[in-house]
Order: sequence, then C-alpha cells, then structure tokens
Amino acid sequence: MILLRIIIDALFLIGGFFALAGVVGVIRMPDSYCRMQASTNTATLGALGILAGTSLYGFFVLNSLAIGVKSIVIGLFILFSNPVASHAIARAAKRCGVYMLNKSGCDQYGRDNPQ
Amino acid sequence: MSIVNTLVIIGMVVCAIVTATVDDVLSCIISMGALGSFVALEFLLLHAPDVAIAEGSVGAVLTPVIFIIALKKVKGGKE
Amino acid sequence: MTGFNVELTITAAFYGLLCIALLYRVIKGPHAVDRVIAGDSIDSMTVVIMALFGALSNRAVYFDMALIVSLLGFISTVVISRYLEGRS
Amino acid sequence: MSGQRTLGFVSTFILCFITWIAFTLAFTVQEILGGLIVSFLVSLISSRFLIHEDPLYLFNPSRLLGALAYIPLFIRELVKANIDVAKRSLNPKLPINPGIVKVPTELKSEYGLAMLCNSITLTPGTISMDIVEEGGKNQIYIHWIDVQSKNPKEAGDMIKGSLESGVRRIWK
Repeated sequence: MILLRIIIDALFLIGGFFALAGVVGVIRMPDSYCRMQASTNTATLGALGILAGTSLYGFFVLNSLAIGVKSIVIGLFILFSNPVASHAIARAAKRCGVYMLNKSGCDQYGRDNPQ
Repeated sequence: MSIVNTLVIIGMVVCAIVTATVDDVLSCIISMGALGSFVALEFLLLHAPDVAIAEGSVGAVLTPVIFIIALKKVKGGKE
Repeated sequence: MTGFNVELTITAAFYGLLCIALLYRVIKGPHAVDRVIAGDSIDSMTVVIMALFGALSNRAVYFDMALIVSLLGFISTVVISRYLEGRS
Repeated sequence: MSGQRTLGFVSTFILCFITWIAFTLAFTVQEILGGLIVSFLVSLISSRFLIHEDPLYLFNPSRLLGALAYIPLFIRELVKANIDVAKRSLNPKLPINPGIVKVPTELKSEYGLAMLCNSITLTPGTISMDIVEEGGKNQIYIHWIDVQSKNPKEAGDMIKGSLESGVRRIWK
C-alpha cells in the first residue's frame, strides 16, 4: 500500500510540475505561436499525469471500476480533441496575420502564401 | 476544499469584470466562455452535479457558439 | 482511506492557483488568439480539478461532468478559429 | 460497394457501443437497450464520414502489433519533448529560436496523415499548421520553437524521424 501511495504521489508531482511549466510559458513567451507550444505542455503531461493518478487511485484504493475507467476515457478524449483545436487556431492565426517573432529568419509558410 | 472554492470565486469575479470592460466583442465572448467553465466548477464544488452539467454545456459551449454565429451574421459589427 | 485527502486537496488548490495565474493572459492578451489559448488551458485545468474532486468525494457521477466539459470544450475553440479564418 | 458500406456501418456500431459501455458501466436491461438504440442511430448518420476505405484494414496481426508498438514509442517522444519545452520556458534567458519549416512526408492515406499530424502537434515544441500536395508528395508546414536546420530533409528527420517510421508500420 505504501508503494502505491508513492507512485500516485509521484504522478501528481509530475503533473503539477509540467502544468506549472506550461503556465509560466504561456505568461512569459513573446508571441502567440510560442504560447501555443507552451499550452500544449499543460494539456498533455499536466492533465494526463493527474488522470493516470486518479485512475490508479480509483482502481486500487477505492475499488471502484467506474472511476478508473472514466479517468482513462477522459484522458483519451483530451488526447484526441486537443491537437484538432490547436491546429485549427494556429492556422487561423497565421491566415489573419497575427504577429510572429521570426528570430531564425525561416518563414516558409509566409513565403509560399503571401497575404 | 474551501481554498479551491475561494480561488474559483476570485476567478469568476475577474472574468466577469473583464467581460464587462474589454473593448473587442470577440474577446468579450471568449472571457464569457471562461466564466462559464468557472461557474460549472463552482456548482460541482457545491455538490450539485446535475446543475453543473446543464451550466457546463450551456454556459461554456452553447452561448459562445451562438454569439459567434450572430457576430458572423452582422459581419463583426462594422459597416 | 483518508490519508490521501491531503494530496488531493493540495493538488486541486495548486491547479486553482494556476487558473488564476492564467487569467493574466486573458486580461492582457494583445490579440484575441492569446485569449483563446488561455481559455483553452483554463478549460483543461477545470477538467483536472473536477476529476480530483470526484476522486476525493468517491462518486463516479462527478466524472461525467469532467467528461462533458472535455468533450464540448474544444467545439468553441474550433468555431472561434473558423470565424477568425473567415474574417481575414 | 454495398457490402463495404454495410461492414463500415457494423464497425462504427461496435465502436459506439463500446464507448457507451465505457461511459455508463451499468449492466442493466434498460441501459443496454438505450445504448443499442443510440449507437444504431449515430452510426446510421455518421458511418459515411468516419470510414471511407476498407473497414477491416486494421484487423491484421502485423498492423495490430504495429499499433501496439506505437504506444511506448509515442510516450517516450512525448516525455522527451515535454522536458525540453519545460526547460526552455523555465529558463530565465528564454532560449527560443522560432520559425516555420516545410517538411515532406511519404505517407499517402488520410488516416496516416491525420495520425502523424496529431502526434506532431501533441509533442510540445512543434505544431503542424497545414498540408499541401506538391509533386506527388504531401508537404507539412510545421511551426518549430527551435529551428536547427532549414533544409527540409534534415528538419524532417529531426522532427518526425521515429514517429513516421512508427506510423508507416500501420498505415500506408
């Protein structure tokens, strides 16, 4: 039981750390696209770590099948629906001309599709 | 859990103030969606899951979508 | 098994604090795209807090709520991005 | 063609019913009856949009093994990229070098392209923005937070080298 508790605590710590990194990135980054990259960080490991932890907690501590299975289903839905939204908002931002920090001088989308 | 309750109430108030004071209509709609998800969380923290389901589907999703469709019909309020 | 309550509460409070920190980007974001990104992150963090609260109070009904928010949350983002794409 | 359509309908129906069981987890008569009716209606409407090709394409031992082998590969890439982006955003000097690169890919089928693009978007540090078809090959535009190479081939190897070889074992 003590080993299970350590595993669940470690999963919660991992999730919290990556969520903190993502939020700091969203606040600090200089342009919209880099903010998008940082927000993927919270949505993947920040959410999936906590959901894996609650799934283990439901299966082995509470002995409830429903809580464990529903945690896994929520994680799968986040995994499927988040990239669609991220891709759509990135393309819309580039199409309507949001400012992009171009430090490397490499903008092949803007070169191929001039406004 | 009363700490989380306090934090969620602060978030609701800040979102409501942003909704009332910001200039751009689209930003107004987005912050109202954030307000809807905070309100759904608050209902869940008060042990009312049925109200929370209704609020989460209506306040966080349906209202912004309807407002966006209306904004598209009037062409962004310009003209 | 009441020993777990401490971790669950602390994690939920930490995520609530992060939501408040994200509101800075909602208030100040120069363009609507920044606000959309911050709102999307707030949605996924709300789902996490709901799951933690459901595990804390040991009721599977609360997980349905998190499921619905995570399912419908991305629809508004996609609709807003379609609108932005058509406006240019 | 009609047999193809019926098979697609049946597979969509089974997928919907499994999802319903995972949602409710209550094995009473009225729950299962409601699930049968709802998944019948949903698959009647949406099976044409979900399945365009051979419905039994995935039910092949080598492809199922490839799909199983893709999961640990993807998790390893996810953790590696997450640690990288977390280091960058917590660093006080903010070492970023963003840009958009254009990368060719060998994949042809729609499902394979969708799976590769979603995997690229889910790993932090890269977002796939658009797909165009040029010269018989599909090209993906990728926003990259740290551009290390402007050459399409090298950039492609760095971004999606192991992911694409994993996807190619499943889809064409």
